[in-house]
Formats: sequence, structure tokens, C-alpha cells
Amino acid sequence: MEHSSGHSFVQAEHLVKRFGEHRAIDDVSLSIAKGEVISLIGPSGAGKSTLLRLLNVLETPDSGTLRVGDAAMTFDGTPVKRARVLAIRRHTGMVFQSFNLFPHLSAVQNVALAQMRVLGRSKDEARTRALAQLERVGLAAKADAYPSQCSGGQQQRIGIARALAMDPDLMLFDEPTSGLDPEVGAEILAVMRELAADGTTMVMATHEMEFARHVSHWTCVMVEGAVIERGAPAQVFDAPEHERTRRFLSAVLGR
Amino acid sequence: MEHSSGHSFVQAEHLVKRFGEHRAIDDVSLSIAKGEVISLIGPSGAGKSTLLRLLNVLETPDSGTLRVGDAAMTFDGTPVKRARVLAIRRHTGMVFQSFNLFPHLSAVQNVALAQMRVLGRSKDEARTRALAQLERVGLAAKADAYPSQCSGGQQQRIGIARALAMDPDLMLFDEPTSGLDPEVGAEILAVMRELAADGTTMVMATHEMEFARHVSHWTCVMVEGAVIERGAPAQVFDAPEHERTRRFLSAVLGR
Amino acid sequence: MSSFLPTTPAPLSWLWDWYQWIPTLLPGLGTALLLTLVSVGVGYPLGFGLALLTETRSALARWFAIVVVEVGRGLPILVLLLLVYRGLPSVGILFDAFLSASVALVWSSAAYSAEIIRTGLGAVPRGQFDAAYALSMNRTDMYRLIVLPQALRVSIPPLVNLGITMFHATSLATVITVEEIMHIANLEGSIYFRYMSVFMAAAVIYLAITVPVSLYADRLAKRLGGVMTVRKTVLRRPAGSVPVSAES
Amino acid sequence: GCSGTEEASSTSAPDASCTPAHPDVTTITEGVLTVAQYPYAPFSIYEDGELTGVEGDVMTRIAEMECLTIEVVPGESAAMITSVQNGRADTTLGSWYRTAAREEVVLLSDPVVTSPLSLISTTGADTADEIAAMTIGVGQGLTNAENLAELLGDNLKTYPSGDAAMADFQAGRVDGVIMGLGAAVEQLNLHPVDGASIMPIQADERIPATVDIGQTNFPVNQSNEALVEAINDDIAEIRSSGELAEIAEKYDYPVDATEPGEPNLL
Amino acid sequence: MAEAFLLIAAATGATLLLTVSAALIGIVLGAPLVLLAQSRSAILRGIYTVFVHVVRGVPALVWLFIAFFGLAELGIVLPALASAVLTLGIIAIATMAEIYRGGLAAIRQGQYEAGWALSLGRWSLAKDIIFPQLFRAVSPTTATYIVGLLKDSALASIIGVPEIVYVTGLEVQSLGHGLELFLFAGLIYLALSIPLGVVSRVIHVRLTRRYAVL
Ligand SMILES: Nc1ncnc2c1ncn2[C@@H]1O[C@H](COP(=O)(O)OP(=O)(O)OP(=O)(O)O)[C@@H](O)[C@H]1O
Ligand SMILES: Nc1ncnc2c1ncn2[C@@H]1O[C@H](COP(=O)(O)OP(=O)(O)OP(=O)(O)O)[C@@H](O)[C@H]1O
Ligand SMILES: [Mg+2]
Ligand SMILES: [Mg+2]
Repeated sequence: MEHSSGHSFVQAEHLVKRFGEHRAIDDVSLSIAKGEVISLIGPSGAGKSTLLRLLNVLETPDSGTLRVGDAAMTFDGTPVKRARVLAIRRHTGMVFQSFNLFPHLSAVQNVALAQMRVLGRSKDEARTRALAQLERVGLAAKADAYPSQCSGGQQQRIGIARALAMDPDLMLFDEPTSGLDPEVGAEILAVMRELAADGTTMVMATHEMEFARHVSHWTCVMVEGAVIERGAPAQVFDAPEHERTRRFLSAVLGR
Repeated sequence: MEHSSGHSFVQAEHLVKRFGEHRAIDDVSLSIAKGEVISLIGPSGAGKSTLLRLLNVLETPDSGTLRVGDAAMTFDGTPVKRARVLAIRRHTGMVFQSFNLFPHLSAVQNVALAQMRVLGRSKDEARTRALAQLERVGLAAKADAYPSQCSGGQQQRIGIARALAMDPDLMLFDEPTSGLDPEVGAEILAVMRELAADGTTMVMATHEMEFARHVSHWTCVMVEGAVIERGAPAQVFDAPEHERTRRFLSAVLGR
Repeated sequence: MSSFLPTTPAPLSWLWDWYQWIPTLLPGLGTALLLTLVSVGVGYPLGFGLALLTETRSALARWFAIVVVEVGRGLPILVLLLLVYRGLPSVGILFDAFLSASVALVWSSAAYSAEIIRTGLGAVPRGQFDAAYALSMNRTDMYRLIVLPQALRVSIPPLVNLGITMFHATSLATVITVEEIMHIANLEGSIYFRYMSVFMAAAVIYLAITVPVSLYADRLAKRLGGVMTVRKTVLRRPAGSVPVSAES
Repeated sequence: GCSGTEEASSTSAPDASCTPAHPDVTTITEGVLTVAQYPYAPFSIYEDGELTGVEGDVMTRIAEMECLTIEVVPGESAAMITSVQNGRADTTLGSWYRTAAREEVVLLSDPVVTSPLSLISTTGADTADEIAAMTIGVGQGLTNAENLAELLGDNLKTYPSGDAAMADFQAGRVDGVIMGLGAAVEQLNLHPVDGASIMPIQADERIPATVDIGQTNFPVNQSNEALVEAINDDIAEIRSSGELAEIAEKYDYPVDATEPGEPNLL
Repeated sequence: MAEAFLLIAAATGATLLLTVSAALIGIVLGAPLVLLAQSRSAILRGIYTVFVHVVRGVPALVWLFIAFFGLAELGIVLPALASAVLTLGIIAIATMAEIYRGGLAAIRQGQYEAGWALSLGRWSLAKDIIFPQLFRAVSPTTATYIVGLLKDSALASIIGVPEIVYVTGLEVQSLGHGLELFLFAGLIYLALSIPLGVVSRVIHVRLTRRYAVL
């Protein structure tokens, strides 16, 4: 955010992503300091998921620059450098809107796998940590179930535990609470607060304004691929500057 | 609901569904009058999705009885009669938690297909109606996009339009607003009110208590496969009888 | 005694003189194509039926299908042919050569395609069946419009493989005097002792049919796949990717 | 039975003090005569490491005279001549007729025996006119097959082997089978049919092999003149010594067939 | 005839040797080949297409002649068994690559993305995520192909490899009884293929029961 002072941990400038004719991300710049929590709000199809996916280069921007920690990249349509992409992703965890769990692995295996393969943890250690993360999201009982045997909310939490277990410096959450009841939502909120306290930088897309207000330091409002408004949640929610933001937020209250 | 007076449109009695050892649905009975809207709330994994799937026999109950309109069935472990199942489904539309869109068809084709094949509408008529339903959920612009080219919330709305287009007497919504921003959520709310006004019976699982409160005539609280409390939303939310319900709802307010 | 180093009249001459045999072999192409068409056109639908039967609830139907499939793919086509052509007369059924060949090839191709199609059906997410059921589609429509198009993405390459195998396998019909390409090729070879050239000519004729057909099938599969998800290599992600759908 | 192995296997070992009748003969492997063998009784039989049969015995004798060890490369008929053309075998046996078409691609040796085209049928027919009115089966590669095809049109059925043709004769799908005399005797033993007889076909222009009787030979690679000359000398020697007749008798083969006369080409 | 049955049964070894070697070659080398088909480079993809279509399009008999006789003309004289293994092996590579290509289509894009987001290395992504799902997607088709290969190995009889069909042919030559002997040979093939079919069914049913495709 422009608002954040000091050295930024994530720095994105003039990111553009087109799908055919459609500009899904239209010249977005972001600057996030270490340990900050940013929430992205905005109507369906505004480009929130796409922006998150650009931040760990799952989607390659058409143009712009991106820096996460020490790893910086410039995008200009030429093939991206694998090593740089890997360096960015190495710091970064992601919770997908559609979860993308590994269907052939049980919950605990889903969470343990990358720890063993990427962080080089032993099988036992990875399992212990995986169970701890599942416990943290209230899923200890489902540790040995396969994703197809879990309810929607349970799958979502496996996805969260999987990303948490990698101890990322930057967490990207795509609607982390969309399928969760308020009770579990509150647990996840608590987890995110812990993470923030530990200095983890977080960006999350969410439709739950209350959630955004409670958890984030800064809120960005996205509409049609652009960030039209940004500021502290209290400011954005209570005194939106932009007419479009006002209209968007009125729905929450009007509901 | 026991509360509903007069002739019921949906009547479920003593439904039980096990997955292995686990009783996902544990002796649930429901009675819903024509045109009523029922909301199912409760923690993740409580069995809300499973109950909805039992109501159109996508999942076969292990025991119990079910009647929807004129079509009645008794479950006792013997193979179910196809004709009965079809009769039940014929009245029923469903919006899935994971959408289950047809990935090889565009949005408008997704919505038009069953109209042509099941209701025997002509290609033109089906398309016109499909476009009208997409319009209704704010998706006219994405009519020719494939599901993989749509955002999460857009996919969810295609799923809603697909079910609506069949003019069902009974609609089963599995978290219809989970991926939707408040603005679109409000639109869907409006659509559901129109449906209710037209006499469509609805059962929906939701995590959004405000939504449940606004749209439903009755609310059921599910925990561990059982309906532990039921009543008018105002009553359940404001003066829950059950200790567990109180605990569950406190999270909403505490957030 | 020094060792003798053999030379052929013109080494590798078969690489360029095969074309002379094309006119001789071509008359066999019609028969081969007709047999292939029958074995694919009748065999694949039967295979689809068998694939459904092997997953059905009725144990009787399931076992019937499994036996038909296991015998059909386990017995060499040659033996199937001999059974139909030479074995059936002993129980009073006398099929002519073409009909015998058709029966044997159809059986074989149905058995093989059943397994291929079963695999493809298994790759379609359960949610797709759920959605079709919830929309009250009948089974025919569900399979035809929802399930098969998605199953085919997985099944088209092996089904094309199988089609080519059946096309080549029509040459087995030579055993019972059906005059197709390889039958003529063998005959000409035995007269002129120019087997390499003759077989090359046969290969060219086969290629002229199989390459366009399998390229077309590829394109078909890509059309089905392109709109669903764009796959990427395990190695790397090409630029300009399409995001995945949010279905799970 | 059979004991073919995929690697060529040797039969008799030559005497160390052996003097070849033709010292200038060269073969693919020194001291070894590699023979592509198409099993075709009674001409060519390979059993328990021994090459026998009417032609097999002759081949064994030739190897002895040239102080060569026989190595057998077995296979189907299509692989035989190709083996000789490509230097995988020095020569081959299995009742190969001398034909003009073949002479263009391999060296043909002098005739070993004749094998007159014969008809197996239940009617005792033996003229081209009678044949023209029948449905006839032949094994693939039979000489004059193209002439028979002209004579019979669709009524000629070609099988991959004589055995298959005979099986259909038994099943009643064809009225008769045409093959060389030797093979006919062998096949009728294997496929007995009530009232069937074997008749050499009477000379008729329309079937050239009945005018010019088919002569079997041992084809050799075109670049190995020395070998074919040695084979020719050796065959003449075996014939004039009376050995050839003895061999024929041993296999119930007509002794007059061992005097084929001047080499011809079909 | 009893002796003939024994001899035919004894030829099973050669048939199995041919089948197993060709199948292994195809299963192992088909995997790197299919990577070509997935490559970003149009040239590599073109190479894949040409290779697969030409190898699959030409009848195996012709390849066998080229391997056995054609190579000999170039001075590369392979023994009969080696020629047969080479021929069937190369065809198996192309076929398996196509089977893998179909199987990969069953794996959702999200699976790759989750692996990338978790920074899994290529090898781990392939081994831990893609392969198990691919295995499930192709195991019945692969089993079917190996059953076919079992019988295709009979091709080697042309150049005298003493496998089941060659030996059966010899016995028919000397004894007649073509129908009975070939039927017997067929039963051997059936006896070999049924266990394979059963194993593949059992594996597939287990996997399907264990986890559903999401
Ligand atoms: N592969 C694609 N091809 C074409 N258009 C796409 C593709 N992926 C996304 N889009 C479009 O880009 C826009 C932004 O999509 P994105 O998924 O980022 O939205 P979002 O803000 O996450 O919405 P939601 O809240 O519904 O998840 C949408 O209009 C979508 O239709
Ligand atoms: N196929 C299955 N096999 C085993 N257990 C299952 C299966 N499907 C569901 N379950 C279990 O049944 C319980 C109820 O699941 P259900 O999906 O109905 O929950 P839900 O109330 O919809 O939860 P959510 O709010 O998270 O969607 C869960 O504990 C789940 O793990
Ligand atoms: Mg999104
Ligand atoms: Mg649910």
C-alpha cells in the first residue's frame, strides 16, 4: 500500500493481465510491508483471484514488475525465468478458492507432502506438524480421510492447513472462509491473527466484510480489474471515498 | 417442519445415512409445506450437504421414508426404484456446493441443455430462457464463456441459473452465496424472494446467518447429523433453546 | 576359405521402388477399410455397452460382460477367426469368410474398447453424474451429452490406437481367404520374391489412411479438452495460461 | 515335433581332415552353410537338430561334400528368400520352384526334384477343364497361382498354407485343393477325406506348370556364383551315384521325380 | 498330439519373454516421449506427432522386416529375437506414450497449480502428484494393451522365433489338426491374459474405492 511506511516486502507495479480481449487485471500496483494483512474486496469477477495468482506467478502478468522479498521480476511477454519464479513461490503459500486438494492423498498426507519434499523434513516430523496444523483448523478427526470424504468446509480447512504447514512468509488466501460456518470462521480468524503476530504477510480475497474489517490492516477495493480505493478498513468501510465503493458496501448493510 | 400447518410438500421421516461407521445423517425428520423456505445452519461437517443430497436421492438413505409432492419412497437397504427417484428429481432443482458445472459446455449451454433434453423445449426457446436466467443472476455478459473462464462467483451463479431454468417446485441450495460478494448476494436474495412468491419450496444450507434470517420461514440447526433445533429464524437466532445453538451463534456475533 | 559378403542386387532398393506395387495392392484396401469400419463402427458401441455392464449393480450382467471382455481380448484374433470360420461349421453354422472375419474382429474390438472406455468413464468426476441426475436427465442423454464428451478426452488417443490396430488386424482375415492388402502383399511377395518392396508399398497405403484419421481424431480430442482445462507440462508452465475452473 | 531355437543351430560337425569338393566356395560364416528352412514335409523337415526330408537330405549331403556345418535359420515362407537376398542365409529349401520372376532376384540352382502340380479331390478329376468347373483351394505361394486365378476367377481361394486349404476341403467349402505332389501326399495323410484321391494334373497350356513341370531348387544370393556352381555339381553327383533315388524312396516320393531333366523356368 | 500340446506349452516362455521385454520398454520409454508431446516447442511436438503416427501407422510385420532384413542390408545384423523385441518395443513406446497422453488429460490443472504453489520440484510433482493419478487413469488401458502385446508377439514367428504361434504352426504342418492346436494355443493366451485382466480390475476397483475423482 502506498500507506505503508518503511521497506516493503511485496512490491507490485503496473501489473496487467489480459484474457483475450478482457483486461482481468488492469494496471494494479501494490506495496505491502512485512507482517501486514491486506484484504481484497470487490464484486464477483473483479479480478481478486487473478491478482492473487499473479502474486505467486501462477498466472504470468502481461506486463509490470513484481518483487517478493529479494526475488524481483519484470514481465514483458518474454518467457519468465524459472529460478526467479521458484524464489518467489518459495516464500509464498496459497489457499485456492477451489482448494485444489490432492485427491489421492489423505488429509494428513496432503499437508505433509510438501514439507518432506520441499523443506526436507523427515516423515515423522512432517506428519507431526501436519497433524498439528490440522488440529489448529479443527480437523484432527479427519486426518486420515481422503478429500472426497470430507465436507466442503473440511476440504477448505485442509487447504489452509496445507499452506500453513510450509511456514510461508507471504500467505495468499482466496476466500479462506467462504465455505465455513461462523464458528470455524472465528477459529480461522484466530489463526490468521497468530500468523500476523508472527510476522507473516498476508493478502486475502474475501466477501465477508466483517472478516476483512477484523483481520486486515489495509483494505483494497477492486472493480473491473483495477484497485479503485484503498485504506484502513475502518476508513474504507465507514467513509468510502469512491461512489462505486459506497454502492458495493451498501449491499452489505442492506442485506 | 412440525411447525408448518396443512398439507406438506416435502415429508422426510427418520432418514439415516452412514458413511462407513460415521452417521452423517442421524434420524432426521422434516416436513415442509408448499412455498416454504427452510434454511439449514450448523457447523462444518454437520451433514447439511448430505441432507440436501438425500432429499433428491443423489445419496440413498440407509433407512427412513421420503415424499416429495406425490412421489413417495421407503428406504430399507434394498435397491431403490428408479421411476420413483426420477419422479422426485423431476420436481427438484439443485445448486451444488462445488457447482458441478459441465466443463465442456459454455455458460448458456450449461443452462439450456437440460431444458431441451428434459423439458423438451426447442433450442431457441431454451436459449432464450437460459439467457434470461443468466441475466437474472447478473451474468448475461458471460453467456458464451466456458466455466474454466469464469471466476468462482460467476461459476456459482451459472449453477444457480441452471437449476432455476428448470422451473422446479423444490429448490435445494447448497451454500448458494458462499462465493458471492454482498452485492451479488443481495441479487440472489431477491431472486429467492421472487421464487418464494411464485410458490417454489426451498431448502438451503448456508453459513450466512443474516441471509438465513432474511430469506427463510424456518431455520433448522444441524449438529453431528441431527437437527437439534428448529423454529422461525427470529426465534432460533434471538432466543435459541439449545445450548449448542447458543454456542454456535455466539461465534457470529463475536466475530 | 574367406567369408562371403553378400550383396543384394541393389541394397535398400525397396526404399524407392515400392511404388510399383501400389496398383496391385490397392484393390485390397476396400476390403480392409470395410472390415475396419465394421469392427470399429459396431465394436466401439458394443464396447461402450460392455463398459457400462461391467460397472452395473447386477452381478449376472457384470459377470457376463467380464467374460465377454476377457475372452475377447484374451484370445488371439486369429483363434477367434478360426473358431468362427472353422469351428462353427461343426455345429452347423457356416459363415462366409467376410462375415466370419467381421464377427471375430467386432468381438475383439468391442472387448478392447470396453476397457478403454471404462477407464475414461472413471476419469469423469462424480459431480458430473450428480449434476445430470439432479437435472433429471435420462441416462442416454447423460452419457451422450455430459459423460462421454469428457470421458473421450482420456479415451480418444487409446481408441485411435485401437482403431489402427484393428485396421492392421484385418490382415489376419487373410487366414480365411479374405483378400485384403497384406493378403495380396504376401501373394505378390511369394511370386516375385520382392517382399521388402511389397511390404513397403503396403505400409505406405496403411499410412495414407491412418495418419490423416489419427490427426483428425487428435484435433477432436483437443477441441474437447481445450475448453475444459489447459494442461501444462510437469516440467514447466507455458506462458499465457488459462486459469483453472473453480469447480472441485 | 520340432526343436527349432531362435538362434541358428548346427547339425553335423565336419571332419577336420575333410577336403571340400569345391575349395573356392565362400559362405556368410566360414565353415558354415546357413540354411533358411521353411518346414514343408516331405521336402524339408527339421527335427531334433537334423535337417531331413527329400531336399533336407540332399542339403545335408552337399554340406558334407563341401566340409561345411549346417546352421538352420527357421521362419515363415516370406522370410526365406528374403534371408538369402539379405545375406542372412546362404541358401534355402522348402520346395522352391524355379521361376522366371525369381531368377531376377536370386541365383537358382539346378533342379533337385520335380513336384508336378496335383489335384486332391473326391471326383478323381485331373484336367484343366474339370478344374475350371470346381471351387479350388491353394496355399499361398503356389506356383501358377495367377494362372489358376485366371482360370477360376472367384472360385479360387488362397490360404496362408496348404494345411488351411485342406481344412476347408474337409469342411466342404472347396471341392479340391491343388498343390505339389509331395505336399499333396503328406496333406491327405494329415487330413483324410473319404474317397479323396491325388491326381497329377494333365498337361494344359492354361496351367504352364503342367507342361513345364515345376522343378525345385536351392536359391542362392546373386553375388555367390561359386556356391551355386558347387551346389549344381554336388546335386549332379548325388543324382548320378543313385543316392538321390534312395533318398526319394526313403520318403515315399516318386523316384521318377528325381530325374527332372533340363532346367526350366515357370 | 499330447506331445504337440507339450511343445506348444513350452513355447510360452519365448512368448512371455517377448511380451514382457516389449511392455517394459514401452512403459518406461513412453514416459519421456510423452513429455515431447507436452513441450512448448512446436518442433518437439512435431517430432512426437510424426514418430507416433508413423510408428503406429505402419503394420508391425513391415517394421519387423525392416528391423530384421532392412538393417541387415546396412550391415546391422540382429538376431531374430532381438529384432522382434526391438520392433515390438518401439511400437510399444509409441502406444504407451499415446495412452499416457490420454491419461494426462484426466488430471486437472489445479493439481499442477497446487504443486507449484507449494514449490514442489518437478520430480516431486511428477512422482507424488501426477504419477499416482495418472496410474489410476491409465492402468486398465495399459493392462489391455499388454494383453494385446501378448498376442502381437506372435508376429515374431515369421522370422522363426519359437514362440507359441510358430511352434503351433510347425506342429500343424506335421500333424494337421489346425483347429484343435490353434485353439489350444489360444487357451494358453487366454490363461496368460486373464490373471493380468483380473489384477488390473482389482487394482482399479481398489483405487476407485479409496478415493474419488474430485
Ligand atoms: N481463463 C480465463 N479466460 C477468460 N477470462 C477469464 C479467465 N479467468 C478469469 N477470467 C475473467 O477474469 C475476470 C476476473 O476473474 P477472477 O477469478 O479474478 O475474479 P474474482 O474477483 O476472483 O471473482 P470471484 O469473487 O467471483 O471469485 C472475470 O471476469 C473472469 O470471467
Ligand atoms: N463420501 C463420504 N465418505 C465418508 N464420509 C463422508 C462422505 N461424505 C461426507 N462425509 C462426512 O459426513 C459429514 C457430513 O458432511 P456434509 O458434507 O454433509 O457436511 P456439511 O454440513 O455440508 O459441511 P460443510 O458446511 O463443511 O459443507 C462430514 O463429517 C463428512 O466428513
Ligand atoms: Mg475469485
Ligand atoms: Mg456442505
